[in-house]
Amino acid sequence: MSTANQKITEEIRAQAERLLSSGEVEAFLGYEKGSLPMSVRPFTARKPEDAGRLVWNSFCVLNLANYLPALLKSLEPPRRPGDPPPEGPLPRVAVVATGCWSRNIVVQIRENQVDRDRVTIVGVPSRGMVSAMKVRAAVNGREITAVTEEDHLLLVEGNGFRQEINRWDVVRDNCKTCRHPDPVIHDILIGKKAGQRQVQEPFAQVKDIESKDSARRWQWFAEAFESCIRCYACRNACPLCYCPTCFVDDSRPQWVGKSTDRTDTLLFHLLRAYHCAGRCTDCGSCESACPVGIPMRLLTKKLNMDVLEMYGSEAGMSLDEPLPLTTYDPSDPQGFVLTEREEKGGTR
Amino acid sequence: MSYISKTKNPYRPYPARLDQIKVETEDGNLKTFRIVLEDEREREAWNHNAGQFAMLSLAGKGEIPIGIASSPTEKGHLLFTVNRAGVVTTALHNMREGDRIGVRGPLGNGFPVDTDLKGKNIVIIAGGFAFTTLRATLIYMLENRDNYGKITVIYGARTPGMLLYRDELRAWQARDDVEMHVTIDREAPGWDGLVGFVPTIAGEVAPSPENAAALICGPPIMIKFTMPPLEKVGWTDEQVYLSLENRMKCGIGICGHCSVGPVYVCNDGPVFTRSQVRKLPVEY
Amino acid sequence: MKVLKFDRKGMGKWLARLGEKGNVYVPASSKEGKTAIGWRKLESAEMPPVSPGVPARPVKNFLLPQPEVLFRFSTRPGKEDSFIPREPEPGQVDNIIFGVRPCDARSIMLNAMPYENDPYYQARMEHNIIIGLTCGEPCSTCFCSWTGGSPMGTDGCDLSVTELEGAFMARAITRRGEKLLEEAAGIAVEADHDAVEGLEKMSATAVAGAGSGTAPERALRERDLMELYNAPFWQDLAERCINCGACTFLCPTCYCFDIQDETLHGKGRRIRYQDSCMFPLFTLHASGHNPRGQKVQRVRNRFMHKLKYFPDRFGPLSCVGCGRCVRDCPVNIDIREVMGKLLAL
Amino acid sequence: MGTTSENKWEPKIVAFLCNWCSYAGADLAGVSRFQYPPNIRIIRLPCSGRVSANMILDALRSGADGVLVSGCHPGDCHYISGNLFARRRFALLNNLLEFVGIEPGRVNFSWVSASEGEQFAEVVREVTETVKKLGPSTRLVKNIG
Repeated sequence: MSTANQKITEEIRAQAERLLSSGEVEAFLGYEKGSLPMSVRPFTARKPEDAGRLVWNSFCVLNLANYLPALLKSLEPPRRPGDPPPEGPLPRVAVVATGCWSRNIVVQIRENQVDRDRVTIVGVPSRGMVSAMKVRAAVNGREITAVTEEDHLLLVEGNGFRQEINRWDVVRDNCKTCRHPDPVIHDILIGKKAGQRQVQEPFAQVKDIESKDSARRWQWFAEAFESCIRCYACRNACPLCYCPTCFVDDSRPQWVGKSTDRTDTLLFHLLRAYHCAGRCTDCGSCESACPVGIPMRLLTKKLNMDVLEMYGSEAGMSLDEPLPLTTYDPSDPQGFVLTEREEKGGTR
Repeated sequence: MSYISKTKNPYRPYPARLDQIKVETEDGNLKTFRIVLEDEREREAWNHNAGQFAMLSLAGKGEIPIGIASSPTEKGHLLFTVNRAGVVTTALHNMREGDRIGVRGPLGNGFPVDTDLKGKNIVIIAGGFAFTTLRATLIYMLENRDNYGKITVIYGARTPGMLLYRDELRAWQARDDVEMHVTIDREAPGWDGLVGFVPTIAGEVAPSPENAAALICGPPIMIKFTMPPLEKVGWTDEQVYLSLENRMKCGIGICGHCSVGPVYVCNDGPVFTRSQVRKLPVEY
Repeated sequence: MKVLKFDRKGMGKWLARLGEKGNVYVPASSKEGKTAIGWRKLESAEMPPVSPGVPARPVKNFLLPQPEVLFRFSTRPGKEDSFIPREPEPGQVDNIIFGVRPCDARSIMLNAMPYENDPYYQARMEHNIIIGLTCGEPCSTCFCSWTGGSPMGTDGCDLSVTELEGAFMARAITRRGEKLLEEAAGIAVEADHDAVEGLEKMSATAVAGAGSGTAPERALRERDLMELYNAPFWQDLAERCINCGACTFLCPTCYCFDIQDETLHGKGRRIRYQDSCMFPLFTLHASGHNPRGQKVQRVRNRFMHKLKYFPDRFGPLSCVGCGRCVRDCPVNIDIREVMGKLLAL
Repeated sequence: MGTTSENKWEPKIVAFLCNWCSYAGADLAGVSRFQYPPNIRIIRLPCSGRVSANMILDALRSGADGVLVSGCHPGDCHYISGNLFARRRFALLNNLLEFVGIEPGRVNFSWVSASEGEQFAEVVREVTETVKKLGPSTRLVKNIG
């Protein structure tokens, strides 16, 4: 048994019980045990006695910030458009948040989807979450019946086999390249801060693709995204996707066809990723939710890299800075503009 | 896959011409389209029940389910009164006489005019542009007048200019074998008929439930408020027929869009008795 | 009943020979690269590696392809042929699909119930030949016996193959299946008495095992619809659901579709493609009214359709217990728990 | 493919021009009789800030062999900063498209003012030349058979 996770679980439970019984929050967003090995379920505790159901382990891969805007809204008294805002403080919610999730909450606050005063952020420095897909690959696709987690090992059991896996080997790629495992904002901190992590080459995967020529990149893109079933799990698992009508559902005009036609599938992924530009924290929720293993994170990662290089910004690092695409700098790079190319005497 | 043509393909629209387009209401949002199937054999073979609908099909825009406003007794053409709301209806409104569309149908069950309703006193209650399939029903009944007892019509719209089929309303009002109660929501200059919401008028008319059936089409809110005055004078759910409108795609009970519980509105309906509807989840 | 016995190599040879009769498809494992439908075309005379449990994607992708072209037409206004629908050209080649698990094969028959009068589905049934592969080792997410199936089931199969002590036993279920077995002349031998007995014993145990699951469809059918509809746990389930359509697209028995026109440069086609009742758009009226506008309504509809509405209409559950939705749901919504809750109500 | 048919191929280029600068620049190029290739199909928009990724991708999806987006020079925007916001979006989109293998030169951006008729013609010449060299667009083009 992982002592680290056990300690965190206990503290989460204690905090949930305290917050719920004191009435400080109406609901506590965390995880509970799932029905399969390597599965947990997002769980909203609403009564102090629910607190005992909360758990924490390396399979908490779905970003809980995803639920926050809707949960907050559901606790408001119903009102019609044009009605005055309700008087007095509105019910509050507590949410468990790692580094990237807390940054998503920052983005949601900046985008007026979440009211800071209504959220109690229970920060948990992340040790990196494990990819179930990697674990399955590590045991050659054999059926897994149980997985026990120790601090640095996973014990995987199946029909007629038992295997130890080094935990870090199966940690998700986004977690491996994460530089901010600690929550950037929190009201309660569970465990010790890990500090900023040094990552040799956070954008190695992106640069690997960039080393290919255009035709090969296209081939990579078309093949990697071919098996998409258009279930939109990536979109719906994303805390940034809260538009009432997604561009996919627009019918006047219809931007993207809805079948698994290749062009339409690729367009969907391009536009979905592009909508996350300057907002994505590389939490990996999209990729973890994908039932067919599409590496859509690489698109957002590429955008993150460009945003960092060109505008010096990482999403959700501060409540005070505007999001990079809601602002500009007169001296922003524009070498891509034909009339501004250096050989034409333009400025970069 | 040669087989497809071997059997009748229920997805295949019949090519048809927009024969005549008439603006029905003062806001211009409702037009009645007279449509003629291009193929003579298809035209002659066409046979529908009052209360059925058809899929109108526009090249590149898609299909929409629209109630058939013409009576089965009006031969040679079909009438559809269409409200401009979405992509397809807007495109249809922009079409001109002589343009080609597709028609797929007839679909659904329709009102049981030749079975359960035969020999009964009939009360038709309609609000706004939901009058379309009831127009078909009324004309059918008037054409087969001996099959029915007393026929009462209660029809209302927001303003006089929003009433559908105004010439026909006048003609029916002049007849003595149908009792017409045409109403508008609020007083309007030049209007000397009834004023008041449909439920209010229904309460005032208080049709007798004896050996009678009521066919009600209109916005959900109208249906909701029309029931209490009817119940007050003894109407039961079995006597009341409603026509549901859900989003539909295939129209033949497969695609799932219009499903309400175990029922497919397109195939099992759109006409249900109120007692049938009560057994369903409120997902319509 | 004739049973043929293949060794692994012979199986590969036979499949290669079938490749001359049609396109042979086998489940694509993740290492073999991904394909749009989750199955790959067999190109060599190899018996494909078969992993336990169901392939990642259901066999329905062959019967309800994305997209299915219903018609083609011209959109040039004024032209004589503008919008005269033309049905797609007949396809000549059959698909022979190998490695279809009993649950998936059964889904073809279940879906054929609503699609009884659908010429496109019926044609796909005609042109897709199913070689079933029984399950010696069911997975922990499998529950076919709960839903009226069996790990040895042959519903929906033209041929059924069972792996038994390192050999493959194939028996024909339909005339089409018999024809395919004729191609095994010189490759396979007729199974001896012991082998046939072993196969029968396996089937018998599987059926006995299936009996222990009881048939929940009967129990659910006897229950009042509104009682199940108003069950209190739907809200809890919906709270966690992220409303994606992974379950429906991976489900072999989710058969809903949407129809749309696509046009480009004067050409048009009317297509249908798999749709999901989990999406709010599924039921949205043009007026803006949405009968299943809330997530809880959509979550409930999916399960109620499988476990109550469909059985009320057609008899069996619209679930074959393949476990894909259990395995791949991002938030671990488990239909087995839902069934348990509905049955215990 | 024979050389004759290749020679006949002329690229179709969709140009999204802002109303105040680039469209006026195109207009000036016209009235000043500056020659430029007839391959562009102009779509006029109020501002380059109005050009969304959807539009650019929709042009590619519909089979445009090239796309040109042109707005006012930074600092000259009729709406003060529309093009400065747009510049960030275009830079990211441009990179993203190249990242997934859309050939550099399919999608182009320029700043052309109302008085730069000659520059506009020059930009169109350059874009047409680039797209001609790339050949017909195939990636991201929708095919409905």
